[in-house]
Amino acid sequence: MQAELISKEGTQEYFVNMGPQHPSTHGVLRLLLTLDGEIIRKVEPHIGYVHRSIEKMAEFDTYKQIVHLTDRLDYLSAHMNNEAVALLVENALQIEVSDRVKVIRTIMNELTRLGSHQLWWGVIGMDMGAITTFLYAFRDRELINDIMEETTGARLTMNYNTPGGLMFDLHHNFQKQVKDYLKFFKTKLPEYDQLLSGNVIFTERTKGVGKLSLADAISYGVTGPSGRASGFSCDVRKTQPYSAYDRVKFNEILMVEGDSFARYQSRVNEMWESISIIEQLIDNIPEGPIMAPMKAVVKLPKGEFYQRVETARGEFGVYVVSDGNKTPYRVKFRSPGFSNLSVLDHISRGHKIADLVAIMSTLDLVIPDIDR
Amino acid sequence: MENEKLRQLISSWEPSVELIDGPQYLEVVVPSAQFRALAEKLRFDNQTQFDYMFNMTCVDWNDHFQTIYHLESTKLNHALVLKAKIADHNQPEVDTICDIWRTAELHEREVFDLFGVKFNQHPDLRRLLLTDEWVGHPLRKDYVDEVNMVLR
Amino acid sequence: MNAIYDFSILTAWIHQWLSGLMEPTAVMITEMVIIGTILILFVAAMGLVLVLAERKVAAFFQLRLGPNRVGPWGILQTLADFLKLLTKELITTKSADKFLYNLAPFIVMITPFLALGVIPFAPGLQIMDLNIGVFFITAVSSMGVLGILIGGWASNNKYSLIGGMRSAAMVVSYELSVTLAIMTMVILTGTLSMSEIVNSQADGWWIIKGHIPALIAFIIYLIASTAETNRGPFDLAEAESELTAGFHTEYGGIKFAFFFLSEFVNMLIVSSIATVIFFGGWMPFHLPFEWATGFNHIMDFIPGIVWGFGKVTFIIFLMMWFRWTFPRLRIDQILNLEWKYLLPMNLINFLLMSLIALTGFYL
Amino acid sequence: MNSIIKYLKGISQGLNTLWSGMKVTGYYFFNARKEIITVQYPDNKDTLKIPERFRGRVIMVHDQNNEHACNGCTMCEMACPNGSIKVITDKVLDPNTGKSVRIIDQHVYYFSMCTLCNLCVQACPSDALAMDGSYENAVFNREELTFVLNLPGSKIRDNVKD
Repeated sequence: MQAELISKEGTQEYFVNMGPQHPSTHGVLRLLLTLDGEIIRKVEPHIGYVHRSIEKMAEFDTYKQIVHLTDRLDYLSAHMNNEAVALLVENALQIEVSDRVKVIRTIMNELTRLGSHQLWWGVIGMDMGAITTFLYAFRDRELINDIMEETTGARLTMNYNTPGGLMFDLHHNFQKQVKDYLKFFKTKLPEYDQLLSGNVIFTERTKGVGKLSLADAISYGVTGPSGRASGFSCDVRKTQPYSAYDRVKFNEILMVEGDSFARYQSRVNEMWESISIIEQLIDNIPEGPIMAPMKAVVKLPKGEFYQRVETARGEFGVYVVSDGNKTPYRVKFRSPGFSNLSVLDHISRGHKIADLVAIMSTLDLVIPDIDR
Repeated sequence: MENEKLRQLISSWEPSVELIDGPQYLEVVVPSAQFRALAEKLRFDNQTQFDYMFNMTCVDWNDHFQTIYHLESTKLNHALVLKAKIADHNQPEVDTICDIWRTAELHEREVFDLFGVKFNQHPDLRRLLLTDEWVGHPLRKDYVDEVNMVLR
Repeated sequence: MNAIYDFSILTAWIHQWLSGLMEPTAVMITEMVIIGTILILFVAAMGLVLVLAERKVAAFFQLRLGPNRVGPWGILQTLADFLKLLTKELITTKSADKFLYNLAPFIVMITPFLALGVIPFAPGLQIMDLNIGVFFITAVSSMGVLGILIGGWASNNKYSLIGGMRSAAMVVSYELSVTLAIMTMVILTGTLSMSEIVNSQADGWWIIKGHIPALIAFIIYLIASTAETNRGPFDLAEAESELTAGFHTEYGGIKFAFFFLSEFVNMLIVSSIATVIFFGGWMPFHLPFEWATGFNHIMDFIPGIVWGFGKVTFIIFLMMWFRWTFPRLRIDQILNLEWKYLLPMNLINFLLMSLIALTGFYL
Repeated sequence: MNSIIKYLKGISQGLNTLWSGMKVTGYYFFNARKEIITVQYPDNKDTLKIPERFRGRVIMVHDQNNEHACNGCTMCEMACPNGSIKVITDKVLDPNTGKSVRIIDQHVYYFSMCTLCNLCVQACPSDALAMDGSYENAVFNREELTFVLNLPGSKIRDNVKD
């Protein structure tokens, strides 16, 4: 064992346990690092510390009940996860929801995405040592949470979507508040650039770090902003538009560099796109029922269904095998974080410990999403 | 490529497959023995080029297992569901594909952990989510845990 | 000038009073004890004040209120924290090198005491006016890293070890820049004595009358000394997001407090050195022009101790501003910054300054 | 020479980006008085505004006569994903009609298992349940999280249909 660890240069490799409790793993992720000095030779993720067997639990729940479990996967994209289940049931039963529902869902999605990216921005700053960004990001995100709270009744685990429509109608303040918020946030977003994107220390630390090629991104299934930073056109909103994404104009942010800075930049640019999507929709929310007529007990036809949506971290998929009962036979949640984590070892080899923190931050891992 | 063409192509490659038109995707069920060869063809053949595996899981059908692979081609924009039918319910085994689609490495470990399906030639087949000393495979239909599971 | 605020009158009076009471040897011992007590109290008080200041400043940068529960505006917060740390159990980890593990905090703490000895804060407020004060300070201040290295190694923790090694690599490089930046100014002043450097700035601070090289030297000194005190953006040795707490991961209670306090006292020391060398110590702000005599006279009425500590506060604030704005650098980038940017610039600057000093071309 | 210019340019650009970051934090520092966003929680309780839809805890709505609208149909119990609702019903004879009717004895709510998903409130046909805006729900003992939602002595309102 000892002999194996001694490398060609005569240095001895050693192990460091990063996590399960570590400031930069953002949750209970444990990385077993094999280090040569400060250089990373191997990263081995050990996960499952917050495994709650959500897939098994879903096998005993009705389709309406499954929705609230998805809140607890990627809690920062709770709304989008909810929508995946709702869309799956609607598509399987061929229920057409009203335009109002579609538009509201889209606006909510983008607000959630904004909030998620803001949190990520604060956290990446903190991981890099600029703790102040964390507080600035929370200032902005808190206001989104307030808007959410007023309409959905919860700040994080919203459970606002339900198969066939929405839980509540919009709060009467919603439109005004969102517009006020966008006006406010547009003045704050350039500060993000001044504090981090333009900062020479930050760019030095992220450029060229953790390069992920396009072929590897596809092979590892790295989706979301992380995948698009490598040029992988994987935005489900574009490739398979759902809800109201087919009626808004927005750009899919694609980069070619594939390094940590590209991943950073793609998220910051995505915030601008989210703002633009909300602005296009907020003034013309059509009237209509918020709930399509549904049977009290939802039973999916026999067969299997797959629904993909674009969450803040990438492609979230729900795979349901139905045997015709009111509970599914098998549910699988394809979580974006799980695939994104699998690439960590590949792209962080040969870098330093500090780079691993940057790579992990730009991959934007949410541990409950990985562990399910 | 159209589903119809895919059907013809795949059945010409591997006559033993069972082709089902699912509600969304074409479903290709192949016996576990022929699975690895077909997967390689689907990935590397110029007509199919399924380079993106966006989901992988497994289903316990009480008498047999099916490992399920959702495949998509980012170049040719077609998708299908590949299923390997593992007839042996007691000692399920199937060839690994984690060298073809790298994302499968963790996914296969997860399936091994939760279903007990053994993936031959997998480089590092260990439990992923559960502790190493866990007994049983929770997502199997015959799994019982009287402490943590309350059946309704 | 400024004689009304001269502390040497006070000290001379105390000395006389003691001499009347006892023998010269006893006087010396008594004075040493008094000075030692004052020094300990001063360091403890400064530590508490600076920790509170850091927390308040950080809070305002981060749109927070900061500590505000213990005492008015939270001014007793750090005292409460200090008492908490005092009452904590002292734990030595099982596999640690016990002797070195317990020694490290003291080494870290002794260094600032030694360095404080030669710094003049106000006229006469200097423990010992060494004629090689600058040399003494540069020699002593590089000893602190020994404590960090020993602590990192003796903890028998890989995170601590990495932190300690990083710190050693950093100090070895940045000590060079600090010393060279100081040397640049020493060439200009022609003396190594701290009080004489201060006195040479009676008609204007070096940062103003020393031309651009002095400014460059100051900037280099500021960057390098921030690195030497292990503060952000150079806080690699503790690098909270990478190494959890770096070299003091395994320390707790009062031993941790020593490490923590020494960071702040070190900050005070490097700011004081910068004040003495670049900003004229306790010297009031003077404009080196004929027409400004009235203005200069008004400035004289502000006590030297206010000037001294005012300037120190300003530099400390600058260092806090850096810390709460910038991301942390990576170890190789830190070394790059030193060897590729600071050192060449420093050498050129040194050359320029020598030329200036040779020609006597300064105000 | 070119490389020297590039070297110096790099330094000045780097310092410039650092300065632009310092401007942002500096602005907030010197305007801290009006920009501070944190609130001092237990002190601001009186002014704290809880949105009316906030989901803090399930309650049963009682009117001023201590009457509720729950007829014990157990729809909420079936809708609950976590089994946090248990409705214990009873049969009594209606003195007016002489028929036996179902009333609730105890509507037990295990708050420790509740995920506040709002499905029970939605499922209730007679709007007997609601979410209230309580937010200080932490207790020291798990048993304290079990509530009986119908108040003691309460009875069903007259006009609630079955």
